[in-house]
Amino acid sequence: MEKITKESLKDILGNIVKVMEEEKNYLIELDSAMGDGDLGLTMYTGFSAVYAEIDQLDETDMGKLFMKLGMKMNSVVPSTMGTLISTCFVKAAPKAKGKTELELSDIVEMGQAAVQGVMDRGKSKVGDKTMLDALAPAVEALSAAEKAGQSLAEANIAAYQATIDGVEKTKTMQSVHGRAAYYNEKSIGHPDSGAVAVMFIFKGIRQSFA
Amino acid sequence: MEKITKESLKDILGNIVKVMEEEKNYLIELDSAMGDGDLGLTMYTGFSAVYAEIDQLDETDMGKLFMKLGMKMNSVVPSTMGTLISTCFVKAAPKAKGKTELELSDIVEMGQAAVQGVMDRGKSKVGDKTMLDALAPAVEALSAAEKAGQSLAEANIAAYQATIDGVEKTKTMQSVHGRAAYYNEKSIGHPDSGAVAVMFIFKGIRQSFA
Amino acid sequence: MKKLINKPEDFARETVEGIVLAHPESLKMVNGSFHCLVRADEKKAGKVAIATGGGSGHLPVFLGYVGYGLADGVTVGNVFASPSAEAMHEVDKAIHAGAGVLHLYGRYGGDIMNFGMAADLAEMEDIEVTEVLVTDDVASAPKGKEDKRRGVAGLVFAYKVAGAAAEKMLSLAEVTRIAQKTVDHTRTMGVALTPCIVPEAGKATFSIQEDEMEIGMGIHGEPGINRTKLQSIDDVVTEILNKIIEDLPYTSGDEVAILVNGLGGTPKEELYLAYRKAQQILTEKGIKIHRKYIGEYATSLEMAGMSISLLKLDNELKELVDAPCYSPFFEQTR
Amino acid sequence: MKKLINKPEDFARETVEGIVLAHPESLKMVNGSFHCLVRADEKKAGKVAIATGGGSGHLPVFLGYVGYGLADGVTVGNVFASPSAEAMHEVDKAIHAGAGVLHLYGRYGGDIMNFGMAADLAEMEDIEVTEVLVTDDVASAPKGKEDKRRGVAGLVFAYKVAGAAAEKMLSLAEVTRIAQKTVDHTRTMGVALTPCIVPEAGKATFSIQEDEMEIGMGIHGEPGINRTKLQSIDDVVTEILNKIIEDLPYTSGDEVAILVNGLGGTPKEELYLAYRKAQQILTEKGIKIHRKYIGEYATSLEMAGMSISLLKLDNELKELVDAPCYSPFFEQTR
Ligand SMILES: Nc1ncnc2c1ncn2[C@@H]1O[C@H](COP(=O)(O)OP(=O)(O)O)[C@@H](O)[C@H]1O
Ligand SMILES: Nc1ncnc2c1ncn2[C@@H]1O[C@H](COP(=O)(O)OP(=O)(O)O)[C@@H](O)[C@H]1O
Ligand SMILES: [Mg+2]
Ligand SMILES: [Mg+2]
Ligand SMILES: [Mg+2]
Ligand SMILES: [Mg+2]
Repeated sequence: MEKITKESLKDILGNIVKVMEEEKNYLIELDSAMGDGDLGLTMYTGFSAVYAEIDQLDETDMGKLFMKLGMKMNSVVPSTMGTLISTCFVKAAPKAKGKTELELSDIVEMGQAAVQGVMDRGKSKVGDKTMLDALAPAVEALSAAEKAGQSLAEANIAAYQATIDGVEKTKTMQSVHGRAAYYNEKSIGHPDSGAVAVMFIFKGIRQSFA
Repeated sequence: MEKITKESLKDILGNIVKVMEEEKNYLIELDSAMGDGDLGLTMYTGFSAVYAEIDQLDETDMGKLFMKLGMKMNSVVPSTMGTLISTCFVKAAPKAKGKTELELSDIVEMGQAAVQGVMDRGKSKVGDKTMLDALAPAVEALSAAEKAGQSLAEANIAAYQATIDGVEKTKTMQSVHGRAAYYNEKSIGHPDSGAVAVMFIFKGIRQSFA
Repeated sequence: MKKLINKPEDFARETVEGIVLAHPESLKMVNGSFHCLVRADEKKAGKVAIATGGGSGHLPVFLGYVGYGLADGVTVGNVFASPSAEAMHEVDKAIHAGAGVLHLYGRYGGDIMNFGMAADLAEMEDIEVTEVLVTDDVASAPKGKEDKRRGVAGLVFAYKVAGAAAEKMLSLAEVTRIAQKTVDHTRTMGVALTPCIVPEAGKATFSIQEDEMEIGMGIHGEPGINRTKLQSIDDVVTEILNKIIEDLPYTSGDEVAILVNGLGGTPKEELYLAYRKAQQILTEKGIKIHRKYIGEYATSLEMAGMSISLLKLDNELKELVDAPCYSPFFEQTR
Repeated sequence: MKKLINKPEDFARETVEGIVLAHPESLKMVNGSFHCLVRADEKKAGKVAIATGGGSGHLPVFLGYVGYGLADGVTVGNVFASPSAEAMHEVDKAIHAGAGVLHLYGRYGGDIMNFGMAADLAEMEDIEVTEVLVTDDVASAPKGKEDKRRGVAGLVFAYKVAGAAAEKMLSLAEVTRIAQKTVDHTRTMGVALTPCIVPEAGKATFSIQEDEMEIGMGIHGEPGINRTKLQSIDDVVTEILNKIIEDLPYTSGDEVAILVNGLGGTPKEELYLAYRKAQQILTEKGIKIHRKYIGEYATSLEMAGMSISLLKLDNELKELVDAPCYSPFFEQTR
């Protein structure tokens, strides 16, 4: 697949749901150490709802679709990560407006808008030990792949790898946002659970291209 | 001693305090089974206060003395038993009014007034499994001893024995007053803790005549 | 014993000290004794005075119901222990305004003895005293023996109604009649999930398993009528409310005041879950809720659990229950 | 998990249902959603609307502060979880009376994200929105990083003051300025003795030994600044009050409102022990208590513990804090 349609978006969301189901307990455990432990549930519930929602929507305009799916995600799981993922959908949406198929170049633009959206919403930046530390490198990898003329599949493999590396880096960082920030230095050593969740999202995406 | 003076009253109270000190934990245990467990403390504290108070009072009129000691008891330990013992003092007081020494005949009258006082105050009667089941037989024993022309010492030995028998009988009874009444049939088998406390009072009195 | 206190033996006194420091415009001590508290405002000549009292550990009961349209004085004992007759007598003398004193309190052994003795003392001083014992706890004695029941959260209705009657300058006989009628129309039943710890005792008032609850447990840990596995709040409310309704009985067409009372350790959220179910049941039975109280009105320190009380209203009681009242712990303005 | 509830997943919804059933004259849902509650009375055209919100489990926070002289609408999340931006937006639309909306809430990650998104949504509908985050918890970030602190019981002061300002028909800019000033003048610190259990999680939010307490513990169990052996209430109050006083600082000659707040499981008696010591300390330091609140104003389900908050008053704040207000959970008449 070289373009993402509503159909393939559904397939991707289905794969993300599967990964989240598998990794639910691991995410709960991670988030329990430095947070409230809801992350496994919110990611699984949120993506399941979005996956179910896509069938309910007649919409074929990918922009409007992304907007609606984002609002759905937020209304179902209004936790920090739920809202940030929702923000990614909502902020990416305008870049997809008027299109029924998305190419890698669209996706890069959408990703960049999402990163900017998260930075604005969270008043955070790369290096703060958040989901951004997985998301931003993933979007950069997509962009690099596009520039290198790679396929969507190759781009997503690179993006997933970038999230793995990003998660690894978060272990050396100290949390400054969210509940984990209450732990100060004690947060060093643990990966950021939001970053791990982003890694699982890209794992799901990647599986659609396998 | 054939008459009770302020001096000998003090001696008697001192002996009661001693017995209560020895039996404190036993009374607590008894009262804990069917009540709130305060009885050991209230009896020890109450009699200690009365014992300390008697030295503070210039009063030599035994009636006024009893009245004041009774009010002291109540103000220090206003629990059920504290108040009933206080009632005994207060109701016995008029029979001792104007006297500086008490004979066995005075004591019988005082005891009878005390029994009546408890019955009125507690709306209770012999057989209800209360302290009355020790107090009433003790007063009867005093009265019988008086009629038989016995000494104060002999009378108090008989009274103490009557409380022992009275306590024994309470084991077969069912509580109808106070916290123990909440236990209904379950109260059968246990002695009434108020009756036991009365027995210890007469044990203390008896020791003053040994 | 996990408590934020100083020395256990100072608990009752220091609590009252804190209250009087916080609310000097409402409450004052008599002769500097923490056992004796009365309204801080001027007493109204010719008004019937209402005295109450009992052990500490039940806030807002008892002292929280001293105020305008409520009681006039209170005698405060140590935790779960009656205050003395002498202290009660001091309160009676302080609040007496020439129209007599109503002793209004919950039916517990030590309190009965002491209020009885206090009544004797009052008689010697020519203060007319009447007595109404609150006996609303359905679980504490069977039907037919209503007068042997304990007083629990229903106290609040008795204070509210009798206090309003006294504020209307009714006679002692009238205030007494109305207080007794309120008691006669009130039924309560509760459930306990955890015990509490009396500071001086330092140990739990009773023991109960992590998955158990006890229906009808008394507020000092007196045995209830049924210890079972923890049930859902809907089931608990159904059980206790039906017991209450059958006991009086309350019937279709009745108007009631309802009190959903937390025992201390139970979150307000759970009280509203209870109210939700109670309202459903009452509505089904055609019993109309005229007024509701939901919160902590009569507690047992940190005990977890709750109780439901109903007061059946007629026109006389309705007017009195609706009257305004004010204390630092209980205000009704609408 | 010893709770009087039905299904854990229904807890938040059923609680709100009970509240709306009990207080229909005060609170109503928007579009039948339990997540969205607004004042039941007519809205006043041209009055600034105040919206708040956050997770369930903190009653009376948040919905208990919707009423006359307080907030106008609230968005209710699941236990300890932010409600959605969409629900917030529904509330904003329902309460907007032409003069803009102030988002007034405690600084927690999820809530910030969602109120931020709701503000974006409001902008699209030309509803002017401002935001004030309550950041009173001294224990949650050091001095110099006040804006990184969590919001706890100090919320109550913010609602009280901003609500009174809005009721005076001040402009959005003015109400916002006053709300921010209230936050800037408020400091809180608490102590936790026991955790609570989120119904859906079914286990304690943190673990703590039977003889330990934690100073500065957050209301969701966020780590505090000092875990120690259980201390006397006098020592606890001395420690936390001094930390509060030094932080602003409050100094001799200041007038303050004080809030002694129970976290849910702590008996009122202990709150008055705390007030007793707090008043002693403030008096010694020449800080005058202008108004006091003692009770459960912001809780964490059944958590045992308490917090103390101070609000430094100037003439403007004094008038607003003294203004009357009414909600089913918080009434001030004098
Ligand atoms: N300000 C922020 N900006 C970006 N990401 C954030 C921010 N705050 C928290 N996060 C991310 O959110 C994750 C926690 O999400 P979640 O468990 O939903 O939070 P909560 O349960 O506290 O609402 C963190 O691991 C981090 O990656
Ligand atoms: N109505 C009554 N009449 C006589 N004695 C009573 C009555 N009620 C209780 N008692 C006596 O009081 C005893 C309990 O005393 P105490 O422990 O002081 O009670 P409490 O702690 O409940 O106030 C009982 O064992 C019984 O002997
Ligand atoms: Mg989380
Ligand atoms: Mg969360
Ligand atoms: Mg006892
Ligand atoms: Mg006792």
